[in-house]
Amino acid sequence: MPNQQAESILQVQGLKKYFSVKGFRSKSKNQQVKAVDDVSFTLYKGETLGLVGESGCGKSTTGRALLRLIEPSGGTVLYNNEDILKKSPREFRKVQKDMQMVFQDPFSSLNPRIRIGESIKESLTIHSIGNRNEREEIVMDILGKVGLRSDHYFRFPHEFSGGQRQRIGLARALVADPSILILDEPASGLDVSIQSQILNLLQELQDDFKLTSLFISHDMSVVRHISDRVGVMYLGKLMEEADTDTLFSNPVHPYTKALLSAVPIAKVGKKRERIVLKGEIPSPLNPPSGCIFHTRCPFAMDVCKQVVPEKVEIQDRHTVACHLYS
Amino acid sequence: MEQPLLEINNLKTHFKTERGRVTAVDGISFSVEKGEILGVVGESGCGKSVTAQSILRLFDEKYTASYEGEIKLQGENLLQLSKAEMEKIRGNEVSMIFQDPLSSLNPVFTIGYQLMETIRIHQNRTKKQARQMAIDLLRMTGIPSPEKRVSEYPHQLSGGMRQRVMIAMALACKPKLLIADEPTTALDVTIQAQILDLMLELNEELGMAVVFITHDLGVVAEVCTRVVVMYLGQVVEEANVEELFTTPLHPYTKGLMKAIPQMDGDRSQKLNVIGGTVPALNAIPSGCRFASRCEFANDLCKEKAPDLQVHEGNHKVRCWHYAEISNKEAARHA
Amino acid sequence: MKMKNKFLILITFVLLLAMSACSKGETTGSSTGSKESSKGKSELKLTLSAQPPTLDTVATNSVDSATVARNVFETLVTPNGNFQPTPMLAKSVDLSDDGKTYTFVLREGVKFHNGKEMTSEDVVASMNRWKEASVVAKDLLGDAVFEAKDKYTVTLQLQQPSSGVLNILASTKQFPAIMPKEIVDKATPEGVTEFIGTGPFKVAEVKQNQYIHLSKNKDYQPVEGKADGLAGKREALVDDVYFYIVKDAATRLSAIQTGEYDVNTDVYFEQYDTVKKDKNITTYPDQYGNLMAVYNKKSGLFTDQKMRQAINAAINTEDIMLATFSHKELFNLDHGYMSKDQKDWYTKKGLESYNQNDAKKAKELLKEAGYNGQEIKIIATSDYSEHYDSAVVLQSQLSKLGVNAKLETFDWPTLLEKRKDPSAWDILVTGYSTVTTPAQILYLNPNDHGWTNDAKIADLLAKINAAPSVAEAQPLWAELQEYASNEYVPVTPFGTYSLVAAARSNVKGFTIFQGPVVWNTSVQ
Amino acid sequence: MYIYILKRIFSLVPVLFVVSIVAFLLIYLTPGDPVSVMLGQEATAEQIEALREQMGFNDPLYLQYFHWLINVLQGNLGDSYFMHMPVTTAIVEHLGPTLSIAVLAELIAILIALPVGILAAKHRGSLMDQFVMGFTLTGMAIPSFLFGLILMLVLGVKLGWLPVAGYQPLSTGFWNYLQYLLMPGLALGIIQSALIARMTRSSMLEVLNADFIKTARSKGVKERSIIYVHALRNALLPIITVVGQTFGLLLAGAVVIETIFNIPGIGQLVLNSIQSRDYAVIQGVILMVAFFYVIINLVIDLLYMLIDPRVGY
Amino acid sequence: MNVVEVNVNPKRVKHDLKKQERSLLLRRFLSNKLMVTGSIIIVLLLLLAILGPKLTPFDPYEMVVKERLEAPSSHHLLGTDNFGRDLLTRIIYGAKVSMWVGFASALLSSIIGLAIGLTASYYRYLDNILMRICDGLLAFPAILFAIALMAVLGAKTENVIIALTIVFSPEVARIVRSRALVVREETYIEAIRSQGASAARIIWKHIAPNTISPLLVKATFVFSEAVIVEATLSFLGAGVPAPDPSWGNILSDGKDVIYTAWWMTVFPGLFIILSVLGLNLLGDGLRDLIDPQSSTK
Repeated sequence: MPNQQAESILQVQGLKKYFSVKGFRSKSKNQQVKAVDDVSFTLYKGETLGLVGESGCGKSTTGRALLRLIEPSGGTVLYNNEDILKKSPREFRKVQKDMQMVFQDPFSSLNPRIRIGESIKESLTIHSIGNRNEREEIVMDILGKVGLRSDHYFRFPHEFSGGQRQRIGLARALVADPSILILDEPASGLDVSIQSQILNLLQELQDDFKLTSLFISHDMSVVRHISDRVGVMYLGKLMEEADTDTLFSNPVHPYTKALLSAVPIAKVGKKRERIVLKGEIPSPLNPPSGCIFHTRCPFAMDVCKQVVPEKVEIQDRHTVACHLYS
Repeated sequence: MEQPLLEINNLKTHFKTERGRVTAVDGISFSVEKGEILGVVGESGCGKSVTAQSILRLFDEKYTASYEGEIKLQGENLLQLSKAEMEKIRGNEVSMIFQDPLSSLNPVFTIGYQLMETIRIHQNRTKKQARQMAIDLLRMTGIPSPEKRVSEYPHQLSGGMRQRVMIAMALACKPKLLIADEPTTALDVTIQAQILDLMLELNEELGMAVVFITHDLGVVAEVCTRVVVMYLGQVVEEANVEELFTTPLHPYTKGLMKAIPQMDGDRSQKLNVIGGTVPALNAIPSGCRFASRCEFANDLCKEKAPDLQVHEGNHKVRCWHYAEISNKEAARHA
Repeated sequence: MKMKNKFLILITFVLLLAMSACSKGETTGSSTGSKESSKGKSELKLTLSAQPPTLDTVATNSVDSATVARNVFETLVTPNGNFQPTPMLAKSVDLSDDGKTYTFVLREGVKFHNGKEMTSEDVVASMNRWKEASVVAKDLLGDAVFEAKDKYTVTLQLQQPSSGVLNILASTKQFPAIMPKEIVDKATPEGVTEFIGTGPFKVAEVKQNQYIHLSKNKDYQPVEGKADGLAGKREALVDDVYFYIVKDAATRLSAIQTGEYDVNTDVYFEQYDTVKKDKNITTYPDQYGNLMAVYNKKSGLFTDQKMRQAINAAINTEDIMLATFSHKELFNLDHGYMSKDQKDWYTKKGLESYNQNDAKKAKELLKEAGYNGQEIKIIATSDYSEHYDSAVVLQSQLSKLGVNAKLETFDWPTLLEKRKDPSAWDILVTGYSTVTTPAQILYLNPNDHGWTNDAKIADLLAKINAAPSVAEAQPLWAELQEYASNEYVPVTPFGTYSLVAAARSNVKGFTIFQGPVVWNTSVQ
Repeated sequence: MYIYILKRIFSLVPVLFVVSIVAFLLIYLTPGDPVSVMLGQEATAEQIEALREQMGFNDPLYLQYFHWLINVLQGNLGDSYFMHMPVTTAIVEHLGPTLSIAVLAELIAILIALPVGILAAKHRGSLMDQFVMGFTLTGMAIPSFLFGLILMLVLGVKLGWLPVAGYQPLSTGFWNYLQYLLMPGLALGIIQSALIARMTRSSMLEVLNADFIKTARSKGVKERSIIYVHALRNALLPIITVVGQTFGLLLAGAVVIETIFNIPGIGQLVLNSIQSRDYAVIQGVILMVAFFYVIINLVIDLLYMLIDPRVGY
Repeated sequence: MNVVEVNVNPKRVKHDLKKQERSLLLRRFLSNKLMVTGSIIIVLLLLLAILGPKLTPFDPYEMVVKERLEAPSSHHLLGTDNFGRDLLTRIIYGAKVSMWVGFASALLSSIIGLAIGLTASYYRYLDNILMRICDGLLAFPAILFAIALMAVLGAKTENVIIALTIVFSPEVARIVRSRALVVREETYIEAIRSQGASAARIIWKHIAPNTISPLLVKATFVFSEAVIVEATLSFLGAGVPAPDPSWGNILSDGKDVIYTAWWMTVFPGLFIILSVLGLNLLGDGLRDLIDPQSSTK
């Protein structure tokens, strides 16, 4: 766990991604989906920040926007004190070497027609690391580090199982020796026994490579296991952010509370008090006014319907956006 | 003892594939009592879904699948029924819900139509009556303004709503047994919680038995009374839920439980890893099916397949030396 | 939701209805013609192989047009069986002693289909339009003028005497049809829009690409005399005549075999045997025209007379004709530039150069001409099977001779364009229908069709045209043909051929002369 | 949804624009002109040039196109030089036979293809299925003109069951009308049925594998209604697409079939007008056929919306 | 993870693997009965087209007019045509022409279609223009369009290829585009984009190879369709011009003598059916081979 004085490596301020939707039925011409709405957080060197939320909460979009896979609509992302969102594509390429991503679906994140060694090597080619022979060696080396054999180099993705493919995905992300890793649900879709392999490997590699990670997941227990700090997202907004142990032992936002209580626990005898939220997640096309959560919040007050709650630091390194605490 | 509601004896389901015959479910036996919720848990490819669908004989018996063994519903062997008789059972005595509620609902018919269809197949109702019943069912499963919803199409509903519709449809004829095949896997946690609550509620209210198929041990712990653990087409362990979670016996069950990240307690500990991968169905090892991944396996395991043996009461396990393993572990902890 | 469905169904139906409405409108529109046809037996159905571009025969050279139009329009004089001009709408024709003035006395009481009586002003208007439109007429008649002397007398005043005047007036294609003056006056370059003539049939309906329906002209006044060629008494024996446009030869054949149609005016040569064998069908071969290779004498290799002679010596016309027409009865190898049936003109002079099939001589001539493998481009149209087939055989024969011959085929309009371009071809394989005077022979015309450019030929032609009578012109023609065949070689004729019409045996009185003759024909 | 339909209709405009430009260019680039055809086989060069000038064919291309476009926008496709009638009239006159054949062929095709395709899907892998697949493969391999010739030879000439050629409008009596259409209809329809049957089979197979079929089965729905109610309606979308496409193909196939069976339809009209370089007609017909094609696509889209409530959102 | 570090010679492994992959592909190919049948038919036809001319004693252009329209006999195995040329020889040379026309137009339209499809899929601003043009061209019925094009270009074998290429390219372009649009959305494209790959690299190294499978399948069907359209064009007199033989123009000549010389219709007809059948089988098989999900058995 990083100490308190850890230096920040990536500062995200007011990140926004609005998609315009041309609906046939909508009255206004261009409706906007606020997939990510004013999200700010900081990544400290060496830590793993977990980003959790249910589907459609904008956590994946956030990850992609940082790498400009989706061009953000607003905000700043400071890396080495430079706003990487303002860089030209050519300049941004250098940043891309340092920030790598691991994708959720190990089946579709590898080009089926390219031998996996070549897939991994491509990153080196793009960033002109090493010469021909060196590159091959680097790749063989990294294959070993993620627990694959060097003769796997010449095989095609379809010859691998899901777990192995996720190892390949990790190898590809790590081969260019990045400093930041963005992991988008890297262990979802895998069976429990495989998932544990990947999570363990991930932890090992983070130490080996001295990585800073943003770990995006919908699985609370996985996030708890792997992250140092956790941010909870709901409908494009960051609701609560705290150190992992704080958040899981003492959640303050009603949504976080509900989310945590909804996770089924593989233990018996301890019947917990469950907060079952009423209703569904509102459509992001037509988000509620005020606090975005008020439609489902068991503690909703009048003010929640009108005023968007500010982010408040209720405790050291524990922030929450809720009227109950402001 | 009272006759169980459903009794499966040595069920085998074979499939014809391009690479020859494959036995996806190989000698499964378990029973379901009235009103209980039986969990069937296992990782992908373990045959849990095949088992579920075999109970209703949903596979095409003419060209692809064949069954062996017995599936007794209240003493009547379903595998010996004619097509027409089977159709009377389905949706009426035994009904089913599936993992993906979107693809499981016919996209081109209204929800009302699909509900009324079930009702009118099995019950002699007029259209009007059936429609009213459909609305009542939707209300029962907690769908707001059901009068409006009956004339909507599946794609107009959210995932959670769709699963409620599926449940309403499955419950239309007040079946004695509901088979739920991963009913919450595709849903978000908060929605999953709603659906699980609903199922528990309905189980209590209507008293039907449920076979709950899932890969999520957490869900099992929350809703089931008894659990069957499957691995590669076989039952490896069966127990009451408390017993399974407190004293799991099979190395696989144990490994699985320790592989899950926990929601409380120490998180600095490494997760347990079950090495290797599940063998393919057409390359099943001759001995114990788990042997290749089991850290305790010895030559016996590799040569001879163990039977499902009774540990005590209704706790059964398929392992040659589960007792030794438990002792060893106990010793290690001590 | 309900609302949405209803709306959709509505839209879909509206669209479908709109689509079917088109077809409905069409079917009712076309019903008028066919209702009459189902009335009785008194109809004759013929097939035509192509849609005539117009029924105004003055505006086109098309044979198909003439085939239909001759039933509707009549001329002052018309050819008899020996191609000799015979009065038709004229009661009599007189030539002045100086050979410069023709006087036509019209028959009285001849009525147009619109009920109007034909008078000299109609004749003069018609004849003048024709004179401008027809190339041959223009060439031959030049500044001559038609004048109305009185209501029933028309004169033609020539600048100098000419032998072929009456022959041209009795042309079978682009013939000088007599129409009412007011219709002539309204004519555009594309032709007249109303088809009003004096013939035994009138135009009832023209259904493009489908049929042309003629109906009996009840007020028709025939000339006296035995029917012969196109001359003599004409009588409409059926109420309705349909010319169905059937482009496909196989279809035409099966259609007549099954009795779908009564007459097939264009039996494909290859089918001649089949038709002949059919007991229910009678065949009518009709001397039609000749087929030849026209040399490009304006540019390229064939500006050299030796080259022309060489190719001419090499050609085996018998093979060409047999391969093209399949049956010996359908072609004639005894070939002059004018047809054998044209008793006034036909001559055997120069025929020794025809059908030589002498490879040795050809090779020598080629050597003399200095030919060493340059490409020779043969062009032909693929739209007419006889042109196409004979060109294929010609190419094969030349290849065998060692000549680097390439065949290019085009559809008819493209060929017409290519033909005009002297740099586009060396040999043009084409056919010409029978003409009535040497003046009408196009390949002797210096402006087109191979650009014949020879002083002697031009001189002889002028003399022939200027000769006061055919008898005096004939020796000149023989001289021309001899010279052209043996020396100049503007073309190599392959042979003359017949088109075959076939009629079902219950068609009585049917004859054929440069096309089917429909009057005096009945169906039993 | 109204906007959706409007949008679909509006999207036809650029397509038709492209079509008209291409058609115009094609015509411009084609050697030969109507004048030489009009004047007949033995006309001279001067005659032709004179008439060309008179008819305005020597105007620059863009000017000709512009004039034409202005007219078309006013609903006037121009006049045929040869037929001396408005192109619209000519098209309408020739549309009936072609549409009749196309509709009949489509009916025949569907009547054969649907049951056969469904049966094959239902009994996949069986002898019946293999037979159907064999039939469809062969069907797709036979060019329509060849099949037309064979039919003509057998049904018309040898057996004499049907008239070999020609066309009689509906007003001459239904049977009369039908018997002339039957052979061309069969020639096109049977070949099209091969395509549709294949699509029906594969589409049905796909749908039969869908989850909701399992749901229906688990509800106790009878096998018959699973196939004819649950599966068929879902399988219909790709089938309708193919039917629409084949309808487009039928219009093209009609060119050949109309030649063989001598049916005065659009195909004949187009061939004749190409042969005679009747520019206005070629242009008009091409535009019309393309328009028809896009309209069919539109109708298919609307049918989609009728069948599948998801479309249009 | 306990990883056994095997000492491997990469070159060897690569070689072995390639061998393995080849034999696997061969096995999959052999287990695909349709495809094997189709391939055999096509290979036989190709052999006929290539070797046939050397085996036949006749010249395809040599006319023996006196022997015209002879029925099949031991001298002329398939009879003679209306110019007295040996029909079998004509059909063999016709195979050469027909197969060449089909192959060349399939190849050309694949190349052009690929270029258009990829461009349209990647550069969205071009997409609208290119696809509207394709839509426009597709709105022409294929045969009519081909006839019109032949009228423009003139009757020549090469022009048939050009015309067919123009007719079929838009179809290919649409297939490539729709496939490319799917591929574009694949995570591996996002992954390579996240590495900072250039547009050219993404298009040519990642998108293009993944459109090859459907392209190959489509190309086979274009091939077979081209054979039919060529035959139809030649049948209508707008295709391969005389004296060159193609199945279509032999049939066209044969149609007129269908009553007296059935062999001129039947034999070239059979060859057309056979070749198209073979190609369709091949295409179906390829599709199954490439995309096992579409396999319907």
